[in-house]
Amino acid sequence: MARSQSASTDATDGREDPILSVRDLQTVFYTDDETIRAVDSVSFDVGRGETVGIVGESGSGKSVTARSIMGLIESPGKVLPESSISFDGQELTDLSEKQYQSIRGSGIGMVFQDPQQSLNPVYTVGNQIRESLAVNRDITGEEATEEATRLLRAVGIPDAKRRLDEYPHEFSGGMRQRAVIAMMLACDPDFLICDEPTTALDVTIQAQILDLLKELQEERGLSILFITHDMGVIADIADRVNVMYAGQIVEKAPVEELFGNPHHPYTRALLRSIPGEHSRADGLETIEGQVPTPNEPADHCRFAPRCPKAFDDCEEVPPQHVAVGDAEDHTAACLLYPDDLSETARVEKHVEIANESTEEHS
Amino acid sequence: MNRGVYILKRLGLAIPVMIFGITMSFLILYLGPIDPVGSILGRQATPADIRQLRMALNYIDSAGNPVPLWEQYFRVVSDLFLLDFGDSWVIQRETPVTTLIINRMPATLWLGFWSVVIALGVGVPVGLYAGLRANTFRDYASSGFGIIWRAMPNFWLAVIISGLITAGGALSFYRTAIVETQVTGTPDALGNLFTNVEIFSGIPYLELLFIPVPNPGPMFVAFKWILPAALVLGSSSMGNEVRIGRTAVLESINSKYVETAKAKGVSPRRIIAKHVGRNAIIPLLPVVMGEFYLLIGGSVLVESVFGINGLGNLFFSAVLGPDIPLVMALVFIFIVIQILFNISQDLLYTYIDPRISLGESE
Amino acid sequence: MSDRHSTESIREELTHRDNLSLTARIAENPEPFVWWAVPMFVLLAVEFATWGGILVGMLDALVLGVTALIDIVVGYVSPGLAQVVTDFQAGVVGMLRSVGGTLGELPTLFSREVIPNQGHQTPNGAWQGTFLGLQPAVAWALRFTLIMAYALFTAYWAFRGWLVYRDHYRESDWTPTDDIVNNLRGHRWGQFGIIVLVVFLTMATFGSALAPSTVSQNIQSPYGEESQIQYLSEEGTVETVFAGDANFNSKSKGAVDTNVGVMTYDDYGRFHPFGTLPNGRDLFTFMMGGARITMIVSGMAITGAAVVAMTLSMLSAYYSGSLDLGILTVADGVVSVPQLLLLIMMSAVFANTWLGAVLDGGFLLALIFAFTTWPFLWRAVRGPALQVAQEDWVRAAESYGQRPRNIMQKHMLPYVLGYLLVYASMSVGGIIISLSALSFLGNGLGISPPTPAWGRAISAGQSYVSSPSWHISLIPGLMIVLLVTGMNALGDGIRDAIDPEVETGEGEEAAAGGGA
Amino acid sequence: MSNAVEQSAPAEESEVLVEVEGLKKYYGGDGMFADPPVKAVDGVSFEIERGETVGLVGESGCGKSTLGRTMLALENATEGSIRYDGTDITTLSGKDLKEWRKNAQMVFQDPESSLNDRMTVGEIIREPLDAHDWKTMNDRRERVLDLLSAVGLPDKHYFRYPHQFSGGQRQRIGIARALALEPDFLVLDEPVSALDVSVQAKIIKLLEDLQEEFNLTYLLIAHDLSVVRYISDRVAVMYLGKIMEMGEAEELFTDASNPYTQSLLSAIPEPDPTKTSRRITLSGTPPSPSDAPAGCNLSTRCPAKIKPESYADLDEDLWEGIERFREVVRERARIALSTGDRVRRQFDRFDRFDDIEESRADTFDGIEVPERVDEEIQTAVEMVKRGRPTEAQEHLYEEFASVCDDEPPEMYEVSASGRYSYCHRHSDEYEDVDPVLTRRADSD
Repeated sequence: MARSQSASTDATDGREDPILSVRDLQTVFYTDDETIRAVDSVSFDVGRGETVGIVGESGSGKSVTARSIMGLIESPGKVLPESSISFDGQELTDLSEKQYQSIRGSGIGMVFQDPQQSLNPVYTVGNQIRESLAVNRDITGEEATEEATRLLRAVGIPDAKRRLDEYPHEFSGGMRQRAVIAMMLACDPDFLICDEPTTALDVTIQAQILDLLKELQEERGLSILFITHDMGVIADIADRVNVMYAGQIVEKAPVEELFGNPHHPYTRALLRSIPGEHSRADGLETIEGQVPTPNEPADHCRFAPRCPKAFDDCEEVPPQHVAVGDAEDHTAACLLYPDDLSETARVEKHVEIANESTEEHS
Repeated sequence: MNRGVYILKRLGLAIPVMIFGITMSFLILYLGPIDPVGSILGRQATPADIRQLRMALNYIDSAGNPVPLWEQYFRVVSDLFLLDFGDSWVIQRETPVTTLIINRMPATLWLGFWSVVIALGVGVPVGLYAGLRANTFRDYASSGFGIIWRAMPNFWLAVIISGLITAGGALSFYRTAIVETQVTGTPDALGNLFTNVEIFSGIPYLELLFIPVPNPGPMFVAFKWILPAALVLGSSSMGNEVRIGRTAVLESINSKYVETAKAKGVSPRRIIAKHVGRNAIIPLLPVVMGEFYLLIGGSVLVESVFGINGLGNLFFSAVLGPDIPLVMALVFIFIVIQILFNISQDLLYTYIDPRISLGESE
Repeated sequence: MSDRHSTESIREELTHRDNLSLTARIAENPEPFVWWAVPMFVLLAVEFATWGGILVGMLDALVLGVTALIDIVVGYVSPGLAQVVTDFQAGVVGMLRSVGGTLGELPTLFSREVIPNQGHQTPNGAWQGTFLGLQPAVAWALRFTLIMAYALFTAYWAFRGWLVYRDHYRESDWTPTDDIVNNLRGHRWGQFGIIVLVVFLTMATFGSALAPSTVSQNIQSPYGEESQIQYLSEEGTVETVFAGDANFNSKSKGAVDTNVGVMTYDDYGRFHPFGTLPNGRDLFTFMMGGARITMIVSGMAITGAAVVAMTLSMLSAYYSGSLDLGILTVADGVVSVPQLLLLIMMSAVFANTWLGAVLDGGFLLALIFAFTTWPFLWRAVRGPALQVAQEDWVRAAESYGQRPRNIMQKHMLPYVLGYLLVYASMSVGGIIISLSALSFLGNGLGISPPTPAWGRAISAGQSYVSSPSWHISLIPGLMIVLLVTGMNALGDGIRDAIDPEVETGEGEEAAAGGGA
Repeated sequence: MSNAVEQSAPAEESEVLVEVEGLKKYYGGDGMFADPPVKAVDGVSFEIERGETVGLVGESGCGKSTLGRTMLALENATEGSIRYDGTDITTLSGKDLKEWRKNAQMVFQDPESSLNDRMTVGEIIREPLDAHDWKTMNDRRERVLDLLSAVGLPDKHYFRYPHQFSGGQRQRIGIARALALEPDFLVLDEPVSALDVSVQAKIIKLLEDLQEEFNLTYLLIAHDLSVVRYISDRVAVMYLGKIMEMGEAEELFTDASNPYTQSLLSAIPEPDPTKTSRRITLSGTPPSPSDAPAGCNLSTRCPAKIKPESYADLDEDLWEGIERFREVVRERARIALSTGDRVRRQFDRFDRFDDIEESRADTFDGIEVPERVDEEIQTAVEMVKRGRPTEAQEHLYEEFASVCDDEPPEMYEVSASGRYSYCHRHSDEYEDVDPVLTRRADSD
């Protein structure tokens, strides 16, 4: 389907000139008594026309990553200055609020989790789509209404023209999310961030929305950053996947590789804890303990306390991304890898990489 | 639901409320230990006089037997609903209550009108401003202003302001500024605020039609005259509006739809004007409608301090009279107005907030 | 706050010991309790007579009022029974009064006898009869400061009691209350409210000791036996005069020569922190008397209204449907008559009955206020109550067959209580304002004279606002503003403490009511 | 309580514990101005055997939670009976009902709102015991401690408050509370859907262990099909107040018969990117439960809907276009006209619905429409334009309705294991579901 041979070659081509390149993104929240490192040194690329997924449990920092890219982090949160977000060759972290406005919408659009709340209840759907058109594309009046009708039709809403005059509460959940997508498409973005866009929806509706997103991507050459906690959804839609845990990316890989050959103990455990097709006799695997709040610097592996394979150094050495598995582009941040080395050699290698990257910064 | 049906339904629900309110007032006045006969006739009354008056007031029938309470009740209530308010007992013997009320109406309307205009004109903008500048010095100053206005007793404020404006007071220049006016008593200019242009003079029936044209001179005098009293009367509503306005703005500003609008690239100014503004009005509606409530209560005190001959003063003297028909008539009118306000508030809601479909609000 | 229990001992304690009560826990580790209780005992003991006095006074008013009500109702049915009630009332009140009298005899630490401020100058200029021969102003200020400090410290120490309980005797190492207290600790605005409340409660309780003079001497019976004062006459001799006569010559009537202003002495060597009234009485003393009646009436009124509102909100939320609709109709009916009008009507009608005499008319007013205020409170807490009734834990309690009464009490009330407290403290401002408005209007409304009432002072000073006697209207008004602001602050504080996330105050404007 | 396992003698294995028959639960619909009733549960019958787990799946609003609550007598059934061990609990009240409540308990979805957070964990778990005056106070406390350890929480949590726990732990507390009165039957209402995957697995495991230990019978309500598949013995699929298909879990998941079940299953995203199953997309959204179709519930969205005989030869795309157009008209019929519009309609000045032309053009864009169909559509369009969409809806119904629109299907037994399904296509008169869906998938 979307991941046919040709599509994946396209994606590889795109990656040489990624549309979005995030490097060492650090977003912290200052509360009265602690500093929460919601996103801690996250790096990834999104190539042109490809869908990159971020998957993680609640509190892993995936939504904060999206908001950081959109420049929507507000006090008491802050994107630290070491971070770099480069969109289409332009560095976003240096932009003023005013400059950011021109990126939002026409450059990067965002679809939020709850379509109920992301539409303003007191304006008609048409009004809100026309606003997108007016702000980003200077289309107003009769032309805007026509374009809005076209967009609603494009996202699969029947009787589109009449629907324009209806208020969000008159739409069903799935329709509302379609309307939000139409509203974002009206901005004509090159890049779309979808933050759990199907979580609030039923499966059959979710399937409709996922199909719609794939279709739109193909038609418009959109690049998508897709954020979800659902392994099934990510398997369905993403070309490449980043797995987040406690503010960090612990493993990244092309989607088949990740699901077929997961390496990081967390990814493995996560995949095995999904009931899926396991029969009752096999039993489910569980991960002991809780997801920690990342409130101290990452000078160790944050998964170590829950990891069945943890050894002493896991508490001492921050793991770095190293190549694992057969495919290129498959890396994991775990002291167990590269597994062809001895334990001490592995630890040394990780320390070495860590030092290199700090030197780069200073 | 159709709007007409809805209004009918609301009116139907209002009837028990109205009957309860009137019954309560009736019971207080008729069961309570007050003696209108004594107050009307004074101490020197002869038993014959008393007997005659009691008969005239329908306390006893022609045979001298006391009229049962329920009979009195039905008579009073049916008269009220037929808008037959009867004659005054004490205040102006034998004058129709309706005449008394109509004579006193203009002063109260003029006072009430300006107090609402002033409260709205100051309170709402200050409240919205405080919400937009939340947690800054300016917010604290504006909110503080609202809190103090809310806490100041009307009658005290009236005493202080009228005191300061009287001769020798710190604000006595107010009397002589622009045109010299009184500040206590009923504005005598009220009688000729408008000139009636009779457009069909001479034509039978149609000559009753006229267009009121404002007279700038008397109007300004009457305005200046009433301004201090109106300011006082509107003070607590003003405080309420600041407070509720502020929280409404804050709530709207932190909503998801504002974040979505930001993600569309809409400028902050436009977001505030369009997305925040209308949503912030919704919680203000009951406050504004509730002002009527404060007006009626407050007008008794403010009119008494400023010596304005309005309905508030009339009510006060009627109660002290005790002039039962007058009190019942005024209570009836207040209840009716109150209920009409409540219904119109519900209707207004359906226009301002499309989410509220008719019939869902209680 | 470490875990007091090892796992072993928990099971041991929970399943094998019958007595798990607080007293048992204190007996096990008495030291912290003693360290707290002894100072608390001393604090209460030094002012025992005052605390006891206010308690007896309140009981007295309550007994009088409630029996009067019962009497009226019973009177319709059987006059004989009404007589029984009256007899019972006379007996109880007589007993309470005698207890009150005995209490009045007892010395207290900060009484005017211990630190007197009323004295007279001797011809050589020294002061006689005052504390250590200080000037009356200084002596008064000293007593005032000491009492305020005592009251604030006692309030703090009472709070300390909770801390001791939390740290040493509570089974849980954390409860939701801890969060509320913590939130209040960072909430300056709410703390301001608490302090205002404590200060005004102090005025109500210690009024007679706080004022430079007493209500009875200065206001109620200025020509009584005990109302004679001594002063240094212009001829240089020490004379004796009735307070009433002295008042007559200390009037504040607006002109420069007939004015005793703020922080001045009158011709009789009496110090007036707030100046005098147009009839020469001491405004500060008047204000303290007013504070007592204001706090008692508004306290009773809001308690009554809150109890009704709470009960009805529980019922209407749990059963909803037609019961809710019925309550709604009644509430709307009460509200449909503007509150101040209803107040004026009811107090004018009942002013001359003998229910109107209890607590100088205050009891009746409290009843009327409770009656006119509950619909606002009910409306304000009905929303939260309905919300709680929808919670799954209520469904859960139903599913194992818990009785409705228990469900309301255990599962709904604790949540609604917070909101009730918030709206009650906000509405109490409206009651305070309306109460003084009634006294302001006079004509038999409000608190009956000569008992001091704030509104009456404002009314008395009405014609002197722009004269040297400006203090008469201004100060009482400012006191009201301060108290009402404080109560609003308290409401804000509690709201933020129970629900720091929520910034909205839905129903606030409903609860604010009044607006006199 | 460890000997509970032994009590479950094999003889009890096949005994029916709960028997639901013709159960209906309607909300509202009475009173003068009332809208039509919401038919949350609309005629449901099934049995649950002792010791088994029945999964109840469906999308939000399909009535599965209402069914669960009604089965615990938390809601009054509008019609039908629920027999528990032979007693019809819809007739119970007062003391009897309270006594019965010991037998059946509920575990709620949201661990945030199912525990009263002003009570300690001990009090929460103890409350059912208190409510029934169970033994002595000390016994109750002991039982609470036993329950805590049964759900894997240490004793010291007795004095803690729900706030101090994570979602998973809170769910354990909720389960402990549900077990306090030693019930036989538990309704688990979305017990894991608010939890993260890794926590979810632990709770599922706990539920399994407890079932074995105490010989519990579960009704598991969930929208997450993978959880249901994992834990259930039998599964019922609900749509719009009706059970569409019910049968052995594994069989139902691998070989579903009902078109709705098939669509639902095909919509689950599998955590395996190499799998490319054919997806049967259900068009549109479910109608409101107060406005359910007269015939089969699924008739407005069904991917295997039967065509009326006179149009049996219509092209698939055209047929779909007609269905979509009917949906458009149906939606318009639901719009309440303002008084002004009604007046305008009286005087033939109504023009608000003129844009229906556009929607028609849109719907049939690129599809060849035979004349006889086009005529009917045009009639309907004219009716809508005159402001009479209800008439148009009826017209289209009369013209294009099939047995699916007209008559509710029966329950057909579709497998030897006793699985049954609610669909006309199982009748011999019509082609069965699978070939239709396969053809459809191929044509895509």
